Parts: sequence; C-alpha cells; structure tokens
Amino acid sequence: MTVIEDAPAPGAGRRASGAKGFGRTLLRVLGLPVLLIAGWWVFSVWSESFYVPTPPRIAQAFAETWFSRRLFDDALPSVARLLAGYALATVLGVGLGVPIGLSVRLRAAAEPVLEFFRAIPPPVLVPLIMLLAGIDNGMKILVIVSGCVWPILLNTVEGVRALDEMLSDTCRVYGVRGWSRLRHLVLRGASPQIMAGLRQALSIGIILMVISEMFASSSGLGFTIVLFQRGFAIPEMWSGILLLGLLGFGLSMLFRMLERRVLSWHWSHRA
Amino acid sequence: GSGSSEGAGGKDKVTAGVIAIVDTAPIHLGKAKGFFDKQNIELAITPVQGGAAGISGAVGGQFQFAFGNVTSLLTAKEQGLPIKVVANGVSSTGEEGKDFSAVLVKEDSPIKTAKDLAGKKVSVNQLKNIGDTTIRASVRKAGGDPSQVTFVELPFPDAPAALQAGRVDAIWVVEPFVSQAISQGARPVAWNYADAAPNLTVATYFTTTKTDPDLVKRFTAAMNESLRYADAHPDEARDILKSYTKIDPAVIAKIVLPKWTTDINRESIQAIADAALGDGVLKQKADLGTLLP
Amino acid sequence: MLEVTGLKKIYETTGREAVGDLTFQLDAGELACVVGPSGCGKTTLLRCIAGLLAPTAGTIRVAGRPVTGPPDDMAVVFQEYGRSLFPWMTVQQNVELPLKEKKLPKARRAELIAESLVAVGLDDVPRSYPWQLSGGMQQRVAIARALAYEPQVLLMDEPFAAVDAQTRAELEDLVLRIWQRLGTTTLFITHDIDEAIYLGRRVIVLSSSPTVVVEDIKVDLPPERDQLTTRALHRFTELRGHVYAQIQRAKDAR
Amino acid sequence: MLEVTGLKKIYETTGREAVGDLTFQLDAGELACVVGPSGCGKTTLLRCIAGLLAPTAGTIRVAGRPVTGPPDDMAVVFQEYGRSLFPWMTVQQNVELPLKEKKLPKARRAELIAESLVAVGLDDVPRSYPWQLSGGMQQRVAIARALAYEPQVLLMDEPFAAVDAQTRAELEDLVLRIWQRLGTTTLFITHDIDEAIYLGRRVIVLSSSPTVVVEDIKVDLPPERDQLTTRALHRFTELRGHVYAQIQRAKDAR
Amino acid sequence: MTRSAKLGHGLAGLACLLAVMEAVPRLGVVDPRFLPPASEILGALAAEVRTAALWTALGETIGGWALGLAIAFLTAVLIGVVIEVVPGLRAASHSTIEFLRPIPSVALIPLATLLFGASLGSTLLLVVYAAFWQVLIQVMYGVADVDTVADDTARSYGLSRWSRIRYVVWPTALPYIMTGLRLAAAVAFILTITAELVIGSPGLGLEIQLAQSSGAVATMYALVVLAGLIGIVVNLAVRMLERRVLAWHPSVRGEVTS
Ligand SMILES: Nc1ncnc2c1ncn2[C@@H]1O[C@H](COP(=O)(O)OP(=O)(O)OP(=O)(O)O)[C@@H](O)[C@H]1O
Ligand SMILES: Nc1ncnc2c1ncn2[C@@H]1O[C@H](COP(=O)(O)OP(=O)(O)OP(=O)(O)O)[C@@H](O)[C@H]1O
Ligand SMILES: [Mg+2]
Ligand SMILES: [Mg+2]
Repeated sequence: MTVIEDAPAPGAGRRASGAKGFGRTLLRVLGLPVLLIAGWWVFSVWSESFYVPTPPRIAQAFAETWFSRRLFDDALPSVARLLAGYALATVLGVGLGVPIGLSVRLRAAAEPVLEFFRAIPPPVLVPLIMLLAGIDNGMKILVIVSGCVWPILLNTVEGVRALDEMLSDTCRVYGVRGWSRLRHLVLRGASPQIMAGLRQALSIGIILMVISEMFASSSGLGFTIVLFQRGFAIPEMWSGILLLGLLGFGLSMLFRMLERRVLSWHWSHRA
Repeated sequence: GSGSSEGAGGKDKVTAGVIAIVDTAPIHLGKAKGFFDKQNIELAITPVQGGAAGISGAVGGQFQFAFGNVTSLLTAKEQGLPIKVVANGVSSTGEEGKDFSAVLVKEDSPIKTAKDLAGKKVSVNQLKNIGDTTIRASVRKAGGDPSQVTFVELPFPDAPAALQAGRVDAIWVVEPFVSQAISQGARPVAWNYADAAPNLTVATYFTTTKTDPDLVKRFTAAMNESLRYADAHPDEARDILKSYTKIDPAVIAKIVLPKWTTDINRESIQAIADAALGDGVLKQKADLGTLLP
Repeated sequence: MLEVTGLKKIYETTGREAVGDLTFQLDAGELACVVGPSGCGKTTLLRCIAGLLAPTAGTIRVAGRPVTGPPDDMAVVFQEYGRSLFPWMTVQQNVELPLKEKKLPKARRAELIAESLVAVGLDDVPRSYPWQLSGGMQQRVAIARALAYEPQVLLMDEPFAAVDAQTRAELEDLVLRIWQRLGTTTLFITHDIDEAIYLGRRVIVLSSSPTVVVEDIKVDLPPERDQLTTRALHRFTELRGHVYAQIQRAKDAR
Repeated sequence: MLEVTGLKKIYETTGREAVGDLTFQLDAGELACVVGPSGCGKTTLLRCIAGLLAPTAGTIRVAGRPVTGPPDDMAVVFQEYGRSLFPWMTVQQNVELPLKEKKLPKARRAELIAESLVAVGLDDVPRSYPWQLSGGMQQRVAIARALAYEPQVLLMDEPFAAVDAQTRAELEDLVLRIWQRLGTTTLFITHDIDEAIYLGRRVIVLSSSPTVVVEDIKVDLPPERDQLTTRALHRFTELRGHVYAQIQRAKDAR
Repeated sequence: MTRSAKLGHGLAGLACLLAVMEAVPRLGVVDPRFLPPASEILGALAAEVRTAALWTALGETIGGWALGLAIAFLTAVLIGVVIEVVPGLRAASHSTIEFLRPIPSVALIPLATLLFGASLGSTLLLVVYAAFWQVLIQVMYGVADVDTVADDTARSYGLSRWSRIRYVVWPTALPYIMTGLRLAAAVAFILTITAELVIGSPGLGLEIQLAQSSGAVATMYALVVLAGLIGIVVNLAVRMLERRVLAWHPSVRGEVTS
C-alpha cells in the first residue's frame, strides 16, 4: 500500500511554511552540496595532488581572483555574450523548429542537413565561423548559437510533432489558423518540451561561452580559466570553474522562475 | 612514479607526449632510425595538443617525457611543478629571413618594420606565452614601444585567413604557415625568435623529477643523437614530416627548418625569463638551476 | 446543405472498415440525430464531415462545396470533450478563442461568452482551468464554445453524455432554442434514443459494420417540443420502440 | 466494508468546496448507486475513497482500515476512461497489467482477459491500441479491466456514459451478474436515474455544493432484476419519480 | 509520406547544402584558399577514405563514443528515474544538479588527464560528463509529464512502485528520453572529437587537429564533413529505434495515418 503523495513537479515547489519548513528547505538545498564538498576535501587532502587543491585554498583563490575588477572586465562581457547568443539561439531554434515540426516534408528535407551540422564539434566549426564573422564578439556569439540552437530546435520539433490531435482538430474546426493557431495551440502545447530544450541550451551555452573564448580572445571568463590552466595556476582555475558553476546555478534559478510562470497550467494539471 | 616498465627484451617502455609539428621531427626521425632502441628504450610517441597538455600529462604520469616551449616550462616551474629539462628541443636559426617563425603583415600594409607594430593588433597562438614575449623583444629591438602592441589569440592555422580578411594587423606564425602565408602574399616584418636572443632555445624535452635518472640519461643520449642526425640530414627530416603531419608535400619542400642543436642555450632562456618577468607573464625571477640539467 | 454520398472510410493502420457506404442529406436548417451501436462509425462519420479525416471513397458536400478541409462557420463538440479543451486556457479563454478568430469586436465577444456560459450553467467559473472542473462541467464548456460561435453547421458527438438527467433536459431545450433562433443545420450523435426522438426532426439509424443507413426515420411529432408533454405522447413511445428495435436489429445483424 | 464519515474536501488551488460533509456506509457485498447534479462532487468522493485524494476533513475506512493510499483489491473505472487507458499498450495488455501485478499465473490471466473482453463485446480487437477504438469501445476496455481484476471493492464513475442503449443494458446485467457471483462491494456513480434504480440496492442522492447526502433510498424491488420486467414495475416508476424530484430539489437548493 | 519520398526529400536537402558549399567559395564570398569549394573537400575526403589510418582513427572515435554514450545514457536514466520517483530526492539534488550541469566538460580536462592521461579514460570522462546531463534533464521532464489519470489508474489497481515506473512512467518519459538520446549522441560525439583534439587521444579529432596544424585546409574540412556524415547516420539509427519503440505515440503515429 502506498502513501498518498504530493510529488512536487519541477517549478511547482510548495511553499515551505514556518521556521521548520525553512530549515527543511535549507537542508534540501544545501545538504548534497555540503556532502560533495566534504568528499572533495577528503579526496584533496588524501591525494595531495597538485591538481586537486583543498577547498580553503580554492576559496582563497576565489576571493583574490574574482572580488576585483576582473569580475567586470572578464565575467560581465562573457555573460552578455552568453545571453545574446542564447537569445538568438532561442529565436532560431523555435523559429525553425515550429515549421519543421509541423511539416512532414520540410522535416524530411531538413533533417539530414541539420543532423550534419549538429554532429560537427563547435571547436572545429570555429575557424569557419571566424572566416565568416571575424574574431570579435560576433564570432563568439555565433559559436554559442551554434551549440545552443540544437536542444531548442530538437525539442521544439518533437514538441510540435507530439501536439494532441484532439486540440489541433479543435483548432481546425473553429478556423483557428495562422498566427493565432501558432500562439494559442502550437507554442503553448509544445511549451513543456521547448522549456526542456531551453534548459538544456542554457548549460550548453555556458560551455560554449568558454569554448568560444578559447579562440581569438583576450578577455572573458572562459579565457581567464584557460589562461589559468595553461599557467598552472590550479586553485585559480578551479575558482573560475566554481564561478561558472555559480553562474549556471544563478541563471538556472532565473530560468526556473520564468518556467514556473510559463508552465503553471502544465504542472498544476500534472501534479 | 616513473611509469616505465620492462618491455619485451628487457627494454624500457617509454611514452613521450609530443606536439605533431615541424619542430618535433627529430624524435620521430630518431625513433625511425632506431636511436632509442639502441639505448634500450621502446619509445611510443603520443601526439598532444599543446605544451600545457604535455606538462599535465608528464606530471600526471602518462608520459615519461614531453616537449614544451621554454615559457610554458618556466611558468610550470614557477607554480612548483616538479619538471626537469633533459634535452634541447628546437632552436631558432638566428637568421632574419631564414627562420621558422615570423611576424607577417598583408602585402599592402603600412607596417614596414617591427617598430610599426606598436599600436597595432597582432595575433599569437597563445597569450602570455613565448609569442608575445619574443614579439615584444622584436619591437623593442626595432626601437618601438612594446607596451603599445595589442595581442589577440588566434591559432596558427586560422591566422593567415584572419590576416587576409583584415581582422588583425599582423600575425605571428611558425612553419609551415610562414611559407604558406608568404606564398599567399603576406610579407614578413619581424623574425621574433631571431630577435629575442642569439641562438634562442625555443623548446626543450623534459621529464619529471620522479623519473629514473638512468633512464633519463639514456633518453638524453638518444635524443641528442636524433637532434644531431636531423640537423645533419634535412631531407630525411622533411621526409619524416610526411609520416606524422598532413602538410602538403609541396609545402614541405619549401619550408624553412629550425635549428636542431643539442646545446641548451642557458643565456637565451634567461633572457626570455627576464623579458617574461618584465611583461608580467612570470611573477618571480626564474631559477634556471633546478629546471635545466 | 449537407450531402453525404457513398461515404466509405477504412482506417489504414488497422485495415478496419469503419464506415461502409453511407448516403444521406440534410437540408439547410434541418436537425437530424444519428444513433447506432457503439463502434459503428458515428464519430468517424462526423470527423469526415468536419473535414478532419479524408474519406476512402465517396464525397461530402457542405453548402454545395465538396469538403477537403474544415468548412467555414462550422462548430463541433467532440466526444472526447476533455481533450478538446486547451488546458492552458481558462474556461472563458477557451470559449473566446474561436470568436477572436472570427474577428468579433471585444464587446460582442464578452456578450456571447457571458450568454453561453449562463446558458450551460457555468457562469460562476469563467476563470477556472478545465482541469479544475468536473467531467460534466468540462463537457458543458465545450458546448458553450460551440454555441457561442453561432455556426451555420453544428456537429455534436454525444454532447450530453456526462451530465445529469436534469441538466441534460435543460441543455436539450437550449439546443432546440438556438437551432430555432439561428436555423443552424445540426447533426447530433447520441446513444439516448429518447433524446434522439425528442430533439430530431429526423433520426438516422446506422448499422454496425459494414456501416450503412438502416433507416432514416421522419419524426412526426408536433414541432414545438416540451420535455413533459412531448415525451408523454403516444407517438413518442411508439417511435422509441421502433428505433430501439432497429438498433437491436442493426447490432444483431453483425 | 466502506465507511465514509464527515468527509469534506476543499481544493486548495481554487478554494472550492467540492464535498461538504458526507457520511454513509456500505456493508460488504452491497451495491449502491450515487446520483447527483453535475459538478456536485461525485468524482471527488470516489477519488477520496480510492485513496487518490487526501480529504480535508473526515475519515474513510475500507474493510475497517483507514484509507491513506489506494486500498488493496480495489478496481476503479474512471470517468475520464480515455485517459485512464495506457496508449502504449494494446487492449489486451491494458487488461492484463493489473492481473500481472496480482501475480496471477499466465493461463489464468489469459482466461480472465478473454472472458472479460467477450463480456464487454470486444473479443475481436485484443491487439488494437486504445486510440484505434471508438469512445464506447475505450470505455468498455476500462470496464473489462476492472471486471477481470475481480476486486473486492469496485468503484465506477459513469462507466456506461459512452455506449448505446442496448450495450448499456447488457453491461448493466453484466455488472449485476459479477456482483452476485463475487459479492463485490460496489459503488456506482451514474447520471441515469433508471440505471441507478435498476442496479442499486440503495441509491444515494447528493446535493450540489455544499455537498451532503440528500437522501439514502432503499430500493425495495425484487432482488432478481430483469431489464423488461423490473423496469415495467409500478414501484420502479414511483422510485424514478421520487429520485428525479430529489435531484431537482438538490439542484434548485443551490 | 513513404520511406522513399522521405529519402528523396532528405537527399534533396543535402544536395542544396552541397550546392551552397560549392557556390560560396566559387563566387568569392569567402576566400577559396581558406574554405575550399565542396568538390575539393569531397575530393580530399575520397583521398582520406583510402588511407588505413583514417579507418583506425574512426574506429577509435566510434568505440569511445559508443561506450561513453552507453554509460552516460544508462546512468542518467537510472538516476533520473530514481530522483523523480523517490519523494524529496529531487528537491535535495536540485541545487547540486544545477550547479554541476553548466560546468563545461572542457574545463575538466586537467582532471581527466590527471586521472586517466591521454587514454580512453579521459575521453570517456569528458564524454560521459557532457552526455549525462543531456539525458538526465530530458528524463526529469519526461517523468514529470505522467498523465494524472493514467497514474491514478495504476495506483488504484495497486501497481507497485516498480510496476508504475515500468508501465506508466517509463512509456511516458520515453519520447523525452529519445530526444535526450539524440541530443546526447551528438554531444557525446562532439566531446569525443573535442577530447581527441585537445587531449590528443587517438581518433578522428586528432586527425583533424593534425590537418589543422599542417595547414591542410581541404583535408581538415573533409574530416569535418566526415564527422557530419556520421551524425546523419547516427540520427538515422536513432530514428529507426524511435519508430520501433514509439509506434503508439502521436508524434510517430500521426505520420502514419494522415
Ligand atoms: N482539480 C481540481 N481543482 C479544483 N477544483 C476542482 C478540481 N476537480 C474538481 N473540482 C471542483 O470540484 C467540484 C466537484 O467536482 P467533481 O468532479 O467531483 O464533480 P462530479 O460530481 O463528478 O461532476 P460530474 O457529474 O460533472 O462529473 C466542481 O465544482 C469542480 O469544479
Ligand atoms: N484512429 C483509428 N484507427 C483505427 N481504427 C479506428 C480509429 N478510430 C476508430 N477506429 C475504428 O473504427 C470503428 C468506428 O469507430 P467510431 O469512433 O467512428 O465509432 P462510434 O460510432 O463513434 O462509436 P462510439 O459510439 O463507441 O463512440 C471502430 O471499430 C474503431 O475501432
Ligand atoms: Mg464515437
Ligand atoms: Mg465526475
């Protein structure tokens, strides 16, 4: 016999009530990270490896490295490029994904080409992008787009393909066509999958932000990390990775807030 | 640990992490010629992507020996990594116009000499490495202000295209891209390796302090023999390039080979270290005693 | 207004013949009820008329034009009412969407929505989402949506299956009222034989597969219908018995 | 067997009181029908009994044990029959799944599946997927699944809403037969008053919100029921009129 | 749409791509010395295909890719389902997942070389790390998409937790997981090649890196094209799998009926 459970869906987190609830939330959020840090600590002390510094050493490096002008000179431009690339990828991914998902013919024609480009590693695509878009911000944003667009595109295509037939029939019958069909049926119906894609793309975007800054760069968060790595400043390098993780965490929190709004209907009727 | 193990016939199995570029022809040639077998070393060459990867691999125990440029080694040493140079790697020919590394501009560029690089955008393959240090030396030598040069990172293979497209004012490349770019209409304005120091030692082979000293001795002997042989037989060196790179044979015939000497030029390394300290690439005065043999 | 000629539909995935050979006509402003055993092809017929399913053979004409896609000015209440409501829209938005599409001015839309929600007894929940409603309430939202649309052709697939007897009677009268006011050509699928006779001016009885029209009964009751008096008529009971026997025959023929 | 005491359910999302204060009991092997206006809380009641919804107040006991999750040996036919069938399973697999869970041997399972599919008239489509079936057929799959399970407690939420009159009569008799054979405690929600009286030994009439039991009617008809004779009894007509009036009252009280 | 019509459309799409790749350098939009026309790239590819080295490299790459993908896929599905199904676990793991996920696997290279060196192990670490998240997120979204009525049905018939996972949760999540598999397959492939490029373990990436550092532009692009072609093949395989396991799903069955 199983217990009645109120499994919260992503984005449908239940508001914790009172001090006890707050404590439990804190435990939930911090429990596993604390465990992991402790594990790392033990490992770093035990292995004494040059590449695995202890947490205090990383924390120290973090403070020294990032509580300075670097945050504005390196981190902020990176984040700006990331957001620009992400936005562009969203427009492209959804813009292409909807027609491809809706039309069997278009899907058949486009799929091999898309799969072709999707399989090409962004690092080897960089020279080509540099040829076409130069070596400045444009190139870096394009590199981010070149990776981010795939999860969004794929999920949009799949989401659109899986629309409930009953709903599309209803639209057809009531003459809901064109833009309004797109807005009221296609985008809303596919939004759970599109959101999954956007979430994937967010972390891929951060990865590509780093990769894009490995070429033709002289500043940026990714560049700084690579520079530390090449300069064997290992604690500083880990501090950069830590910052990346924090950045990803922050962005994903923002994303969750957005998602909670967009998909409120979905989670409440699923949960 | 040293990681080497007794191979077939009592030979030491040794892995070397080496970049697959023109500079490292001697080790490939030496292996082909059996110089390492002669020293009871069964050598496996693993291509690596850059000097830093070689150093990580050596410290991590994947390679017993590796190849890296002096700035990378100095940086690693400064961070306290237990590395030790065992043989010379590659040296500048020291002759302007006939070296394997150059700074190039577009044919119609207003830049005529290294002095004009001040205030311009110059590409190097890695920032804060041997490229910017030696180019600054060129500018300084030509009477310009090295602090006015802006460096951007651009891998060697992508640099010629960026130059032609006008994305940068000048590029630094090494062979085979020097020959290639010149044939595409680029014009050399500085020979940074030749300018930095006489007979500059650009890169060396190194190991970690944990490696068995006897093995190091034998590796050094084999390596030196390889270097001598390669330097003496440039045609065979060009030939071996075909086996581990994909450079067009027509280009191979034309490229300028570096100088492969067994002599590790301590003064030139000191000069690089001092310049790097001045530029802020290094933070402390380098102690060459523990790095060099 | 609505002509179905030699309609045949075979579902390709299963090779099942859902509709065998159907021919009938509806004049403009006529109200016909379709009855038949479960699984005989009523929904399939409706989807073909609505232009949602391509017939395997035969033709369908609505207002003289052959159907190749959903005709204009047609409203459908689907049997799967629950799935035909947009879960991301409130009751009100669900009813409003087709009206927006019709480019009605806002004030008129508000009027129609309010009217139709009152008519189906849902004026107290316009801001609820479909999944916050009971089954019968969801079905009534779908009905309200179709009625607010003021269509020329109205297709309804067992629209009152999920509501209680009293609400059902009210909704039946609502459909009759609207039909009389707007002259909507209506095809009404139902399992309730009483309902078919009470509502329809004609009752089309289908056989189970191969589906054909077993009988096309003209309901010769007085045009003004009333829940109490009409149902109490002797002719009503006669017709009911007749239709029941026909369906029984249609089903047993299998 | 089934005790509902002071049951109250408020949906948090909307703050709507779906069930006000319900108290009734069912003895083991009893068959009771629940009727009430659309949206009055019948489905909510059923979901609380099934342990799928936690009541806001009050308790439910099945076989003496308080319900905190779905009780053992219970089968449910949901009002949303379409969504309760697994689209990735064939008809046969849908019926078989709970039997597998019960760890019945393969031969017995095959027997039960075949029997129940024949009983609901679907023995010709065991390999079809639910979305290849008509609405009524889907509903019958859900019924077959519940019957094959041979539960001790059977909850049915308007299980015959989508089938034609004749099939409905057959299924009613099927439920009665099975109930008599297995002594299943059965709670049957319906909108059809005739059906409630024909099937039930008791009819529980609910009011619309705040939902309470308006009347708990004992059906004093002969235990052996027959579609023709039972429905023709004078007492049957009397009871029908009585229940109809009660629902009308319950609805108008709002 | 029939199989052959689909194939025809796909080939037409690829032909368009080829035409563009041929035209862009020929019309001088970019310098043909830096981006050779398609014909030249295909010529170089034909030459490469005849060398044994390429095939060994390809074997290495595909071996590493398949192994990495398999490990990532299996662990992600397992962990994803466990996280979703055990109450409270999602909340407990959420912050960690969101923190670890965006860490670029490229940044793990030092750790990888340290632990495994320029061997398959390093490649696997990077590949598994990157592909894992792709699948995990899809699994989590898919599992959360279970229809309430379907789940209620399963629960009321007393299906055990495991049965519910197997018969209800898993089929619901499957479409999401298939998308995850396609995403992960590509990401794993990209990471395999990137790892070879950066760490220097043998494989297609190393060949690309060699061609690059040798200035062999046409050969470099030929290898890149080869990578793309492999992507097409992989996608075809996943699509075939999808048609088999998702025959009931609207996205697949829709194409059959209408
Ligand atoms: N998930 C929900 N969230 C909020 N309110 C709900 C929810 N489900 C039902 N309700 C409300 O609870 C009330 C009772 O609903 P319920 O489904 O129990 O009615 P019912 O008696 O089964 O009606 P019907 O005969 O139409 O199926 C309705 O007013 C409905 O709006
Ligand atoms: N998508 C489909 N694929 C294959 N067969 C189908 C499909 N839809 C319906 N059928 C079959 O077609 C036949 C007619 O179905 P239809 O839904 O038209 O019946 P119906 O008269 O509406 O029945 P009900 O009264 O039970 O709703 C049935 O035998 C059914 O199995
Ligand atoms: Mg139907
Ligand atoms: Mg209900």
